[in-house]
Amino acid sequence: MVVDVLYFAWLRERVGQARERVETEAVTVRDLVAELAARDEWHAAALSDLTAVRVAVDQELADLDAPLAGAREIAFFPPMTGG
Amino acid sequence: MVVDVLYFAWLRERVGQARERVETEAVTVRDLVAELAARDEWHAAALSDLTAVRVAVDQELADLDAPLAGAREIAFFPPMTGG
Amino acid sequence: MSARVQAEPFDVGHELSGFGAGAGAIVTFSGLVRDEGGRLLALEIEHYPGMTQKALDAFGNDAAKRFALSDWRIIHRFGRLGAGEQIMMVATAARHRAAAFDAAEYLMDWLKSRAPFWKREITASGPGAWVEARAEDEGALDRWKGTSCNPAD
Amino acid sequence: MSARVQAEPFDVGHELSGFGAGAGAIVTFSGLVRDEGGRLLALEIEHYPGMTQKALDAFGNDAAKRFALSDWRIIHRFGRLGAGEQIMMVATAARHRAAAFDAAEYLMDWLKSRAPFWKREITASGPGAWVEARAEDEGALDRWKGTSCNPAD
Repeated sequence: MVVDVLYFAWLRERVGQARERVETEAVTVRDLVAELAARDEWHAAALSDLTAVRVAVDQELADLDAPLAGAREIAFFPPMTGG
Repeated sequence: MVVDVLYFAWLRERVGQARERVETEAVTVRDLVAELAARDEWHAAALSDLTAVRVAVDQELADLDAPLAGAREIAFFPPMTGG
Repeated sequence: MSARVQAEPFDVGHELSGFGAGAGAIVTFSGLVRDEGGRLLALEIEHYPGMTQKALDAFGNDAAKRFALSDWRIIHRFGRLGAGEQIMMVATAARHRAAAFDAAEYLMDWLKSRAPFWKREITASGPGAWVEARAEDEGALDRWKGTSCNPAD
Repeated sequence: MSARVQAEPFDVGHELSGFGAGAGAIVTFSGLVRDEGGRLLALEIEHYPGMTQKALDAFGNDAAKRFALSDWRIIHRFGRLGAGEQIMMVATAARHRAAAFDAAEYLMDWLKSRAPFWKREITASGPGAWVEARAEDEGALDRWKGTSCNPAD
């Protein structure tokens, strides 16, 4: 399947882009992270410490074991600092 | 000594006046209450339930056993309902 | 860093202009006259003029010290206030939100139980009952015993 | 009963005009950019446009139900905000003060830890560090577990 992957804040900077379209057979978010980290050193650096990474699947907060079936947009970002 | 005694809210209404000047030898607030309650039925009614009466001595909240030595102004009122 | 007692209305936006410069967190509380389903036309608020200003100044300065506030304001009205009108406001400014929230709640607990104001209901048939103190309000201050500046923020 | 995400400044007084009609208690919280002793010129706030509005609407509606609010408002800015500028505000209106205070604090705990905003410091030498989430903010939501409408008040 094809999903849009979005990056925010320092994840965006480390990956070097804000958004990319990805062809994947990943079953969970964690599988997708492994595929992305294997792409190049920038992705690997951005996704090296998953305790510092938060995830949204189709614009809802999700955890690493969330299934990707049917998902269109996966976003990775640091812990939020709103307010 | 001579003190000004003030009444607020329903205590003022029951006593029938907002302020009176009183000659007293009371040592504590409680003594003064007893003297006032003995004056007439209006004072007696206003001061009959002391759990519903709060006191300020010289414009500071005080309790019934507070000493009156040197005091100039004693106020009696119901529990406060500000805010 | 000021308290006011007045009959006139006030405007929260105007009061907040320039308030708390340099702070990271500002909390305001406004209390309004509820119409209680149409039963209540107004509240008549009585106070103890000689005592009120001093008490409010003391409450505010106490809260400022306890919660390390950079600014605070208390405004409380008296007289006849129609349904929907503002009765009072407090505003607190601090570095972080926990102190600003705690200080505003502390000031409200004080005002509800220790500030010399009394409210009476005005209905269609005229002046009615004096509003009774709520047991929760009388006891609300107890929760602050032993606390001073709250470092959790 | 509305949330807005915007780059433009807002005016608390204007936002409160007509807000919470019929309520007895209104609480507002405003967050401002601290200059950190002159070190900070501005904050640059990034957000996740597709998600932010939905998340804020959901937070507000959840708080309204949980605390029986009669009105609520959330405004959060993004972009470059200079020292002293307002970043965001929440306002809550309820019958009594405990619900209004609790709801405002609940919304702030949500916003600090679950709303998709990220802050970066801008200093004299340009864009600096991304502001790190504070452990207290990440954990602050835990205190609401199991609570719903607070009947005390």
